[in-house]
Amino acid sequence: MDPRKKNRGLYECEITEKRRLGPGVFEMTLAPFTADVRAFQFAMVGIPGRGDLLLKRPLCLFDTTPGKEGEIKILVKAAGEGTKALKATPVGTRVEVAGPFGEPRDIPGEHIAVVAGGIGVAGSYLFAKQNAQRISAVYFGSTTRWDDEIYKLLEELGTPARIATDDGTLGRHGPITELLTEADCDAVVACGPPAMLERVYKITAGAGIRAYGSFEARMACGVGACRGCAIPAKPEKASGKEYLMVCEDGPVFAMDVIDWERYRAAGI
Amino acid sequence: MDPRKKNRGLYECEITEKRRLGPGVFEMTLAPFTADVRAFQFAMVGIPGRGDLLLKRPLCLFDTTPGKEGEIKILVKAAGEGTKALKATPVGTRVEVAGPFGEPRDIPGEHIAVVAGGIGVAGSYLFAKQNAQRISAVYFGSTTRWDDEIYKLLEELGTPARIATDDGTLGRHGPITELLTEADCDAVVACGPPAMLERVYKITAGAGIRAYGSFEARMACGVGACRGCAIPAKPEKASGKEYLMVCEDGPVFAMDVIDWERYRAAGI
Amino acid sequence: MTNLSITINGIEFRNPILVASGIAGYGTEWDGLCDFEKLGGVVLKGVSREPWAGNAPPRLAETPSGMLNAIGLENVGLDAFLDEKLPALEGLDTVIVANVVGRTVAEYADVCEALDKHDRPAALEVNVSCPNVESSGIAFGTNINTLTEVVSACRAATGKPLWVKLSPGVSDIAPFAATAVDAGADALTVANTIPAMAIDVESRRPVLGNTYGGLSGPAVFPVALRLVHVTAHAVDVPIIASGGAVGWRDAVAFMLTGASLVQMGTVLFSAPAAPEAAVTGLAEYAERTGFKEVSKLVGALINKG
Amino acid sequence: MTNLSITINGIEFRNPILVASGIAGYGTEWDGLCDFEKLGGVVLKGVSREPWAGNAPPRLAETPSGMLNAIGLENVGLDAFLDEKLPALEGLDTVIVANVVGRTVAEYADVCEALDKHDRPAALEVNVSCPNVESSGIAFGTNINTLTEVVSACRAATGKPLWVKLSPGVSDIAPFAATAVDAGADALTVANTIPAMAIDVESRRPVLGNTYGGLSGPAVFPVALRLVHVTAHAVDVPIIASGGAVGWRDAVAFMLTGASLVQMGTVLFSAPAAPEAAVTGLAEYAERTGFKEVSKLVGALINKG
Ligand SMILES: Cc1cc2nc3c(=O)[nH]c(=O)nc-3n(C[C@H](O)[C@H](O)[C@H](O)COP(=O)(O)OP(=O)(O)OC[C@H]3O[C@@H](n4cnc5c(N)ncnc54)[C@H](O)[C@@H]3O)c2cc1C
Ligand SMILES: Cc1cc2nc3c(=O)[nH]c(=O)nc-3n(C[C@H](O)[C@H](O)[C@H](O)COP(=O)(O)OP(=O)(O)OC[C@H]3O[C@@H](n4cnc5c(N)ncnc54)[C@H](O)[C@@H]3O)c2cc1C
Ligand SMILES: Cc1cc2nc3c(=O)[nH]c(=O)nc-3n(C[C@H](O)[C@H](O)[C@H](O)COP(=O)(O)O)c2cc1C
Ligand SMILES: Cc1cc2nc3c(=O)[nH]c(=O)nc-3n(C[C@H](O)[C@H](O)[C@H](O)COP(=O)(O)O)c2cc1C
Ligand code: FES
Ligand code: FES
Repeated sequence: MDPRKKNRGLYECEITEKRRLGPGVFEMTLAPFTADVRAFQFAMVGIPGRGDLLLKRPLCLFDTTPGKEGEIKILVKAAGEGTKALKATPVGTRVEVAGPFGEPRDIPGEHIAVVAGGIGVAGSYLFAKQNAQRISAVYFGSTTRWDDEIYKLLEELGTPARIATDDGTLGRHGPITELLTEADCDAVVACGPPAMLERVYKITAGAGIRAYGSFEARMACGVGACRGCAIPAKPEKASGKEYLMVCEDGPVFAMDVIDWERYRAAGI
Repeated sequence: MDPRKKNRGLYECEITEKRRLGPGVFEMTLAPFTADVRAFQFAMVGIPGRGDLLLKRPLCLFDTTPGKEGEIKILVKAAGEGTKALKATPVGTRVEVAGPFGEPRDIPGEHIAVVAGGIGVAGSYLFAKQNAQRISAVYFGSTTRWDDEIYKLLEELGTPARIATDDGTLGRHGPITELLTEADCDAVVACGPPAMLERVYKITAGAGIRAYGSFEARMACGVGACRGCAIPAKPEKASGKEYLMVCEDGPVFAMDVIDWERYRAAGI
Repeated sequence: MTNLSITINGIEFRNPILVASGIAGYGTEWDGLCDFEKLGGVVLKGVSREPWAGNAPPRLAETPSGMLNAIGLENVGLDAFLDEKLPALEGLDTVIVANVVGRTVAEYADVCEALDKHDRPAALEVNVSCPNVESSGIAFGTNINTLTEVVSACRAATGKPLWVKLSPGVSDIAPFAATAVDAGADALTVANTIPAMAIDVESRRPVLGNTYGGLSGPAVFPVALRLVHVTAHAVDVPIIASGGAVGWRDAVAFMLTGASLVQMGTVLFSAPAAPEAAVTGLAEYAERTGFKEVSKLVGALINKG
Repeated sequence: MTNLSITINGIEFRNPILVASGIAGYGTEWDGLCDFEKLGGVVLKGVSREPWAGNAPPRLAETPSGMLNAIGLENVGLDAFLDEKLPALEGLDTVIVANVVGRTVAEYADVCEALDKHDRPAALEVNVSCPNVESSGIAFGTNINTLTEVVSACRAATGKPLWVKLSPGVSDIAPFAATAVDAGADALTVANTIPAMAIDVESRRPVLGNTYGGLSGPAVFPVALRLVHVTAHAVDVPIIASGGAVGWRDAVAFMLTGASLVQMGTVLFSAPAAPEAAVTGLAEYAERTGFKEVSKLVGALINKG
C-alpha cells in the first residue's frame, strides 16, 4: 500500500472543545486522531445525527497534535445546512472523521507570502506554522473583524502578520490582495474564496511570482474514487488532463495549471 | 368550526423535564401546551433535528396541566428510530407538537376496569385520573418490573392497582389479563399491544362485559385527512364502513366493532 | 411589495402555493392547524363515482426523508362529495380544485361531468395514476393510448379547466405530457408519487397491506424537479409542480424550472405551517432578488455554461 | 455459524455484499478505510474504449437523504485499465467485476472483448444507462431495441458472466429485464441512479455542470426495492440489487425480495465501514432467524394476506 494511504484512517472522534473565533466561525477540537498531518491536508467530517445529510464535509486540518494522544483542530464557518448543524453540535458528541486526505505538496521558495481570505485561514495557519522560517508574512483578510483569539494565534506564529478587513474594522480597509501588491516574496500560497484566488493569480502572474492556491470543490469520497471534485485544468500544464481532482491532486495547485475561465463558469 | 377543532393547535414546545419510568420508558414534560385534554387523546410529536424522519409520532397525553401555563407529559417507549432519537434529545430542545387529537369518547359504566399493558399505561393513566370515582381497579402488566415511580403514580390515583409482570419481578407472575378474569366490573377499557387487546376482547365478550380498546396505527396527519390510520371494522357495526380511522374515529373503539381477523392479518 | 398572485387557465390564485391532493382531505380536516386561506388553493382528496373503501392496512410507511402511502384512494364517492363535502367549504376563501379518480374511462368521465355542474371547483385535476381495471391493472397514465382515452373523455365531460396529473414512472415524460395536452389538458400537474416498497425484515413481509405504495416527500424532490424541467420544455400549457417541496427554496426552484404553481403535500405531516411559511419565504426571495411579480419567476432559470 | 457465501454464474462470493461501480474507483482508492477483502467483491469504475474526461463541474450535489452525481463516467480508458489498474489489484483477495460503458454498440463490444481476455474480472457488468450517441443521446437501457443490440453485442464478445445493469427510469422494468435476459444476460443489476436535478436558487442556475444527474442513496432505496421485487418475478437469472442500501436491514430486505447480491454505493461516502458492518449484521440476522445459509434468504419474502 502507498505509504500516504497507510497514514490515513477512519476515526470515531469526540468533540472535546469548541470555541468561537469569529463571526459564524468556530474552532472544534476532535480526538482521537493519531495520524500525521501536513499543511493543507483536510479531513472529511460527518454531520452527526443528521441522516438526511449524507456527505461528509471537507475541512482543513487547522492544527494537529499527532501521536497516541493525538487530536486535531478544525475551523468551521457555518455556511450551509451541514456546517450550521455542526456548529449546533454539543461538546461530547461523536463525529465520524476520515483523513488526512490531499496531496502534501511541497511549496518551493524562501520568502513565501501566505494569503488567507476569511475561512481560508483554516488551511493557511498550519502551513505557516510548519514552515515558519520560510514565511515572509501572513496576510489575513476578512469581511469584518474576527475575535481577538485568531489574531493572537497568528501573532504567536512569529511571522509578520498583515491584516485587512473589507469594512475597515481592523487593519487595512479593503481586500487583503491590495496588501499583497507590496509583498516582498518569491512565492505565494493562497487559501480563500475563488475570486480572491483569481486575483492573487493575476497579481503574481504579472509580477512573475510562483503562486499556489488551495481550491475547493464539492466532494463525496475525498480519496480520488468518485471523480466528483473535478476542477478544470489547462491540459498542456496538467499532463494532458482536462480536469484535476481537488481531493487527490490537490487541494493545492500551482495556479497556472487551472483553466480559470472554465473554473469561473462552473461557479463552484 | 367544529368546537373540538378549536381546542387543538400546533405548538412549538420545549422539553422542560425528562425522567426514566421503566426499562426503555421515559416521561417527557413539554410546554407550552394550553389546550384541554381528554383521556386517550393523543398528540403528534415531531422528532427534532432529524430531517430524515418526516412523520410525527402519535403519543398519548399521559398527563396535562391545561391553561395559560399549560404543559403536557408524555410517556415514551424507545421502540424504533424516532422514539430512540426522542429519548436522546436533551432537555431544553424545541419539539413541534400538534394536538390534542382523537375522539374524546365517553365510556359508560360505574365499575370500570382499566387495563394497561406496558406502554399502554400512557393512555390509561389519564383516563383513571379523570374518572377516578368510576374505576373499579387499574390493572398494569409489563414484561418486567418498571421503576418505583410508575407504581407510586398509580397508587396516588386512589383507585385499587393490580400489578403483574411476565417475568414475575413484581406482582402476579404472568399476563395481566389473567387478573382480569377475576375482575368485578361493568366495563373494561384496555390499552396495550394488539394481542392483549384481543385477549381482553375474548374474556369480556365471554362474560358479557362491554369492552373498549385504545388502538394503534401508523399515522401521517392525525386529523382524518390522509386516511392512513385505517383499522378494519365490521361494516354492520360501523355504519357500513370497512375501515375506521384510528385518529378520527378512535383511538378508543368498542371492541366488537373491530374485525379482528383482518386486524390480525394486517399485522399493524 | 411583491405581487404574489398567479393566474392560470383564467383562475387567479393569491399565491402559487397549493396543498396537494390526498393531504388536505376534503378541506376541513386541518382546521386550526393549517390556514388554507393564506394559500393559493387546495386540491381535495381524489373522488370516484362510487365510494371506495381503500386498501388493507398498514397504509403508511416512513422511509429516509420520504414516506410511502397505499391509501388506495379511499373516498366518500361522488354523491357524498357533492352533498356534504363541497357545501362544507362554502365559507372557505381559497381556490378549490377537485381531484378525479376512476377505474374505467367512463367512471372518470362521469365524475367530471357531475363536478362540471357544481360551481365551486375552479378546476378539475385528473389523477391518471389509478390502475385501469379494464386493462390488467396498469395505470392509465403509463400508456399513451389509455392516457389519450381518459383525458379526451374528461375533456368532453367538462368545460372547467382540466389539469392532468402525470405519473412519474415513465421512461420519458415528454410524450406523455404532449399526449395529455393534445387530448385537451389545460395544465399538467407534475407529478404523482413514485412506485416503491418497504419490507419489515423481522416479519419477512411487505410493510404495506398493498405491498407497493407511492413514495413522496423531500426524497423525491430532485426527481420531480427534473420532470418539471423536461415537461416545461415539452409543452406550452402551465405546469403545477408536485413532489417533495418543503419550503420556499423548493418552491422557487420549481418555479424557476417552469412551474406556475407548487403543490405541497407530505410536508404538512411534518410541519403543517410549512405552506404558509413557504409563501412568506417566496415573497422575501422575490423582493430580495428584484422580482416585482412572482409570476416572472416561472421559467426564469439561467442555463448552465 | 451461518454460511455467508453466495454463488452465482459459477462465481463464489464470500458474502453477498459488494461495492457498487463508480464508488470504489479502480479498487485501491479506499485503501486503509474500507477493506474490500471482507466483502463479497467490488465492481470497478465503468471503463470505456477510449479515456473519457467526464462532465464539467460541479459534478455532485447533496439532496435529502440522497445525492446527485453527474460524473460523466470519467475514466482512464481501456488501455490504462488493462495496463495499470487491473494489475494493481493482483494481491487483492476479493471478487472483481468490471463495469463496461460506451457511446456506441461497437464501443461496448470492444471493451467486453478486451476484458474477456484478461483473467481477473470474474464478470462484466454492462451499464446500459449511457447516452447513445447514435440515437439522439437516449440511454441504451430505456429502449427495448437498443437494449437488445447492446446486450447481444456484449454477449457475443465475451464468455465471462455478463451482468446487465438496468436503468430504473422506465414505465415497467419487467420487459426490459426479460429483453436483457433474452439477449444473453447471465444476471441483472437492479438498478442504476434515477435521473434528477438540483437548482441553486441564489444563482438561479442548475447546480450540476451537466444540469441533470443521477439520484442515489437511502432516498431511492424504496424505489430500488420495488424494482428488485418486480424483476425477480419477471426473470429467472440472479439479481444484484443496487440503490440506497446502507446497512444489514436493507441488505436483508433486498435479498428477501429476490436479490442474490447487494451492492452498496453512496453509503461509503457517509460511512466507509458500512459494507463491513452490513456483513456482520447480515450474519447475525441469519443466525437469529435460523437461516443456516444466507443464500436461503434470497426470495424468502412472505407475501401479504
Ligand atoms: C479541501 C477543502 C478544505 C476546506 N476547508 C474548510 C475549512 O477548514 N473550514 C471551513 O469552514 N470550510 C472549509 N471548506 C469548505 C467547506 O467544505 C464547505 O463550506 C462545506 O462543505 C459546506 O457545507 P454545508 O453543509 O455548510 O453547505 P451545504 O451547501 O448545505 O452543502 C451541500 C453540499 O455541498 C458541499 N459544499 C458546499 N459548499 C462547499 C464548498 N465551498 N466547498 C466544498 N464543498 C462545498 C458540501 O460539502 C455538501 O456536500 C473546505 C473545502 C474544501 C474542498
Ligand atoms: C393513538 C396512539 C397513541 C400512542 N401512544 C403512545 C404512547 O403514549 N407512548 C408510546 O411510547 N407509544 C405510543 N404509541 C405508539 C408510538 O406511536 C410508536 O411506538 C411510535 O410511533 C414508533 O415510532 P418509532 O420511530 O420508534 O418507530 P419506527 O418503526 O421507526 O417508526 C416508523 C413509522 O411507523 C410508525 N409506527 C411504528 N410503530 C408504531 C405503532 N406501534 N403505533 C403507531 N405508529 C407506529 C411511526 O409513527 C413512524 O411513522 C401510540 C400510538 C398511537 C397510534
Ligand atoms: C397520503 C397521501 C395520499 C394521496 N392521495 C392522492 C390522491 O387522492 N390523488 C392524487 O392525485 N394524489 C394523491 N397523493 C399524491 C400527492 O398529491 C402528491 O402528488 C405527492 O405526495 C407528491 O408530493 P409531496 O412530496 O409534496 O407529498 C397522495 C399522497 C399522499 C402522501
Ligand atoms: C459518484 C457515483 C459514480 C457512479 N459511477 C457509476 C459507473 O461508473 N457505472 C455504473 O454502472 N454506475 C455508477 N454509479 C451508480 C452506482 O453504482 C449505484 O448503482 C447507484 O449509486 C445506486 O446505489 P447507491 O444508492 O448504493 O449508491 C455511480 C454512482 C455514484 C454515486
Ligand atoms: S471527492 Fe471523490 S474524487 Fe475527489
Ligand atoms: S393519520 Fe391521517 S387519517 Fe388518521
